[in-house]
Amino acid sequence: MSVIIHKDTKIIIQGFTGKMGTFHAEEMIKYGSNIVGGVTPGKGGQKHLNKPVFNTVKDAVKNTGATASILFVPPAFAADSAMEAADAGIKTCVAIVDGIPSHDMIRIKRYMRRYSKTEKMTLVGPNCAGIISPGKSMLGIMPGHIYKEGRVGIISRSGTLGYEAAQQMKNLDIGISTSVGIGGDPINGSSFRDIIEKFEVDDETDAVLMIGEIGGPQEVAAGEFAKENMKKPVIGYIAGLTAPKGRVMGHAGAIVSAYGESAIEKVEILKDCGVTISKNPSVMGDTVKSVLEKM
Amino acid sequence: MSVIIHKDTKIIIQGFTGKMGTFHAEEMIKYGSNIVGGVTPGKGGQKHLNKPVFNTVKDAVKNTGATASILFVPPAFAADSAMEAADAGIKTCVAIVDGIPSHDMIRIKRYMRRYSKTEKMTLVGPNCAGIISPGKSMLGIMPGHIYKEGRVGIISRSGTLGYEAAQQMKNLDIGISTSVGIGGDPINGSSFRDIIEKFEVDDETDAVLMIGEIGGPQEVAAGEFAKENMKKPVIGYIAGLTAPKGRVMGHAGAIVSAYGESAIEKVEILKDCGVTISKNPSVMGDTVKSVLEKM
Amino acid sequence: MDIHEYQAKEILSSFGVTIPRGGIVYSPENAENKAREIGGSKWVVKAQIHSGARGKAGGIIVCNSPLEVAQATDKLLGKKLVTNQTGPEGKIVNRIYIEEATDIEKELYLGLVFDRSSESIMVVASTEGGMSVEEIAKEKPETIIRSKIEVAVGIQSFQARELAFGLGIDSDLIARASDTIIGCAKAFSELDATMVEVNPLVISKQKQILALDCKMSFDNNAMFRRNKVSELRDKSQEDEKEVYASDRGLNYVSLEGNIGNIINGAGLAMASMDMIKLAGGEPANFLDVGGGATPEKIVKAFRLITMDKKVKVILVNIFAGINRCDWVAEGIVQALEKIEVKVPLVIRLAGTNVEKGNKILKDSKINYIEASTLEEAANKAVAAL
Amino acid sequence: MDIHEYQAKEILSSFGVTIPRGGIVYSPENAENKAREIGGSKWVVKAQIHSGARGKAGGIIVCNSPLEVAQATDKLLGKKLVTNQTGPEGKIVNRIYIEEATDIEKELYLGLVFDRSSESIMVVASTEGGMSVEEIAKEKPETIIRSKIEVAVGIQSFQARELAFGLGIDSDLIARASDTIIGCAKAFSELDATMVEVNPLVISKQKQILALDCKMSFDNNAMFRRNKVSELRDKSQEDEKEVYASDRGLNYVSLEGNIGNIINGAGLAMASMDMIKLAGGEPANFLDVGGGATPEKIVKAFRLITMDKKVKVILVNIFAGINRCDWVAEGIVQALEKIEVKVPLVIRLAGTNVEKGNKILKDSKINYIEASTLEEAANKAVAAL
Repeated sequence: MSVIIHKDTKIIIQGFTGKMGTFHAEEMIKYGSNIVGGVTPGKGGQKHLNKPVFNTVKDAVKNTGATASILFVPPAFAADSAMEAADAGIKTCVAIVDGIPSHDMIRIKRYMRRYSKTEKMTLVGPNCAGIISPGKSMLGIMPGHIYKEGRVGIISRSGTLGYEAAQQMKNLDIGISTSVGIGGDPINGSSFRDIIEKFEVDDETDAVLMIGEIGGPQEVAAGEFAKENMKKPVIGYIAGLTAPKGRVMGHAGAIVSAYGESAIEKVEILKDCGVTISKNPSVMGDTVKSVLEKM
Repeated sequence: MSVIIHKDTKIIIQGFTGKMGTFHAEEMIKYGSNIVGGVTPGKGGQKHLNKPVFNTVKDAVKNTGATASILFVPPAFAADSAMEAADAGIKTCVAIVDGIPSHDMIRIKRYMRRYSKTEKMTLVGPNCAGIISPGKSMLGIMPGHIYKEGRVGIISRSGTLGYEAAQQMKNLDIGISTSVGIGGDPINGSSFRDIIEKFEVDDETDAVLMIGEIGGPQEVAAGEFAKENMKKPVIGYIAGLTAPKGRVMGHAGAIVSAYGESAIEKVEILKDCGVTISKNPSVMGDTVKSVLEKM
Repeated sequence: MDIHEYQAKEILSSFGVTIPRGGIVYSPENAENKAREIGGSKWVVKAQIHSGARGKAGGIIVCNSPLEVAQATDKLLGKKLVTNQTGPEGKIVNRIYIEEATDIEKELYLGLVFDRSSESIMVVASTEGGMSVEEIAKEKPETIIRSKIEVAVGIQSFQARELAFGLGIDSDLIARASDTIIGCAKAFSELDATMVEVNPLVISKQKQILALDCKMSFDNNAMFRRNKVSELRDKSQEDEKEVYASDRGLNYVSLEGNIGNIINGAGLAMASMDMIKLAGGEPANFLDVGGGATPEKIVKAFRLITMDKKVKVILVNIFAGINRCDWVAEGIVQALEKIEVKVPLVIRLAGTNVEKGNKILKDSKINYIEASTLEEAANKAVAAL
Repeated sequence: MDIHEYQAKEILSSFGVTIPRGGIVYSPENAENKAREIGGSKWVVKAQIHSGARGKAGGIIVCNSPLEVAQATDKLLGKKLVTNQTGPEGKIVNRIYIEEATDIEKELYLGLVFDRSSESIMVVASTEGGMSVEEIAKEKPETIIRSKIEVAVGIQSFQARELAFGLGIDSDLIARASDTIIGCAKAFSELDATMVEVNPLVISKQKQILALDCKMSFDNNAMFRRNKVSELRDKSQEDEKEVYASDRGLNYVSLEGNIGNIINGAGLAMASMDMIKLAGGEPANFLDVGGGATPEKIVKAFRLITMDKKVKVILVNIFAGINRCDWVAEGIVQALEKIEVKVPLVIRLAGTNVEKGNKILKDSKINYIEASTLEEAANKAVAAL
């Protein structure tokens, strides 16, 4: 089975009947994702896109058996929606939304401490493209057709740079087991390390491409994890070589504020951890290819 | 080894130089407890009772290697002191103080969620008499001389009723491995269940006397734990047969507000769990004796 | 600490809960003016006492004119109301709350309490408002819905929404209902409450969501940091002896029997009462003078017990720990020098220096019956009746 | 979002932090009066700009009479101050803060930031106040003490005490120092701050603990719920093009080079800039038009880039996902109908409907250089310089 989501994963849309929720639900349904309904408080009992609408996530889970959800709610309500998903027993929740306050993200993560590790919901995002297991299921907003089915895992903070990698790999006939966008915010639901750990034990994944950027400790934490615990090869690229220190580069999390957070420093540390570095963003596919050929 | 505290357990006093702290520190030292110092913010560097005083618990732990502490601070500062102990790496903290707001107790317990089960400090109390392992160490305010060294564990919400039991047992020549006062507040640092679990695995304890009272779910939870998991016999007494419903009987926690919280109901449930009930408070010692004789 | 309905309403209103228009009055004339000020054509005159079930006891009167409001106020002011919660002595009505009448469409129940099992705050709601929560639990348990507040983050909107939908509230009122629930939860957390009950929470015919009756209780231990709340205390609503006791650091609960108790420690006090009952007697009170039992506390305890005219025997049961029996005995002797005790007195001392303590008592001039065990003490107290 | 020193001080003061007496002025006459109102014999005139290191740049002047205060104000008002944090263009001084001078005994450092590793709020303190935290970390790392705030319960007194003792503060000032630290932490948590820095935090010769200079930054994403804070925004302190961009939902950062970028997605934008650098060029800006890249956004992006006179080539790099390349191409064509672009334009489209998109561009009248890969785009942009 692919990591996190599978062919049969039952998915609900939080913020189902809104413009964004509707649009992306349709795209996901077209891709073949198993969308079983959605939630819009006050519209419970209605049908939307021929799927049932519920007032609460608990109702949706009870009636559909959904285990995954994707949030299309405004930033001000996102923390509440993520906690609602966790409390209702959702196992995987993707928060696409950009602009959740950092204090809210910390609160979500504190809230989730009430659950044991095995019971805890996997929150992916916010400010991310979501998850796709090509040919199986899409729980995100990416263009599904650029992802070829295969055996390389991708983890990316950036959405479009993840697309770029998938496209480069497709052009080289390299397929993807699952691609996870963890998002560009300073505090993510899931870190590189959280996801890379899942890929290590996934029997449909042979290697992992990690697309990082400046700012924060996550790429290094994942590199150290890989060094200590991983048998599968890891390929890495870090965007932002030219980013000046102390400026936010679009992503709230893309800001160099401490040693080890610049692209050059991260590249050096990752090399020391045994990660194969893609020396520029136009050769991510080539670098993956060369690593696969050596296996 | 006796449970929770031992002959060598290094103890510090929080609120060392105050009247209460001084008085009880002297009593504990007389009993033979290994008091290694204390904390009074602003008096760091001084000596008190010939022991060093520190400004913070961290300083005290660093300099003395203390693993246990006992709080003699006013209720308004107790939550802060308990969290300070936990943060400084104290393993056992006894809060004698009566009158900690319930909201503070909840906050302490949420705070302690940051620690894994093995790292988590054992908080005993508040509003309790503390812990004594007769002949070894006293981390509390009880009259040490009424406790005979031996192999029965005691857990009691009430201080004086615990003394009553110890005295009855001494009169019958029955000794005690450790006696733990968990306190009379609605929310305790450690519950009956938390402590009874420790007695079950303690190789110096043969049987456990549990002295409960009206109000709250703790006696029943411990009884159910005993039924499922314990090999050692449990003797129980529940005070408050004559207490009217809805009134607080001295202890903030001694109030019947739901089914299963009255003394009669608790006795019935504990009997079903295999607990031998002491039919009145003057025969707690006799009941323990009869159970020991059957072993 | 309990407060009055109108005080609870004012608090909840400041947390965004809608309440009917109203005001407190202390005289019939006040009341008539207040009714005119509120306006409308129908008012409810509500006796403010620390008890629920006031309606059945005649404490709530619906009026159709300001004159009727004045008359109802006149009738209630100064009266003792006996409800099923006040005990037979009842509670005195010193304040009257005048409120506009509400066109009720639906009555709901909303309550918040500490949940001791999960060590969190629990919200309890039901569609069966107007009944007590005990009655609902007995008669319509299937209507009760619950939600636990995670204290690390406080109540979340989704929880309030789930409760509101769970109560079957119309979609267009969900936001208002959620705000009401969140307001009550915030008041609970921010003011160190131990109980918040809105019963009934009503949906009016005009589609308002209103707190029609409210009760709030607070954690006495937290009043040091809640000056505004602690000012709301109304001692006229509390048992005189209990007020006397709590002002002096004694834990006292007035009961129906005739054996007065002076005991140190709440657990030992409950156990002693249990022994009295087993011996065939009835305790007149619960009284815990504190684990320490200083001589001063013992003097105060004797004063308190002798205030209670139904007491026919006094039982003193002190287990001395760090405080010593000789010290306690001296306290008893001092107390009896100051206070005349006309009923038989049974004294049981135990613990540290018990022999010394008993010797002091014997050598003194006081008239008492000595007991050495808990059982003996109870038996002798009952025998002395 | 950054705010001025005086605004940060007012905020911290409302959280119980002591600040020197002072006031904001907009004219020399104002300043002289303000100095008299403050009283004393020594004042500090401080230029309010969104930058630290103002002292070295001449933005802070100590004065010994109200007249001197007026003169210093006159000198600073309207001036552009260049510090090591403002960039070469500097920042304009529109507001002056007049403050009583403080007799400094000791300067400390106190800062609060998010710690991304532990996902909590970190308090950082040092005995070496007056230096930047980077300098302290480099030169006196052993003086830095840290404490993590557990968000579930907020900062605790013991943490503040530990920090205060760790800073070697005298016993009799520990309580005040703790209150200061707790005040800063509460301001951080309750106002959605991302940074609070008091540097220096001083102990005066009169044994007061005072916040002498303060900086606060706030989470832009949370300003929807912080009306009072968001009103403190001073656009005159921000880069004109960055203000234009952020008001239009574009993520723009002005840089030193001459190749203008229009890209969708922050990661792809950084990657494109990296490719330009590798190809031997220098980016004039970072510009992320958003993952979606609607035609409207592209029009706005062209307007923005053409405002920047140093741009000699424009590189458009769009990876179309759900939005399609044909749609993006139409947006580009529309933009170029409205906006005159006088420099070479390199366009790379990729993703959904790339062929259709490229055909639209070719069939249009626009003059551009086509590229198909990231590398080709960068190389062609540099070649077109």
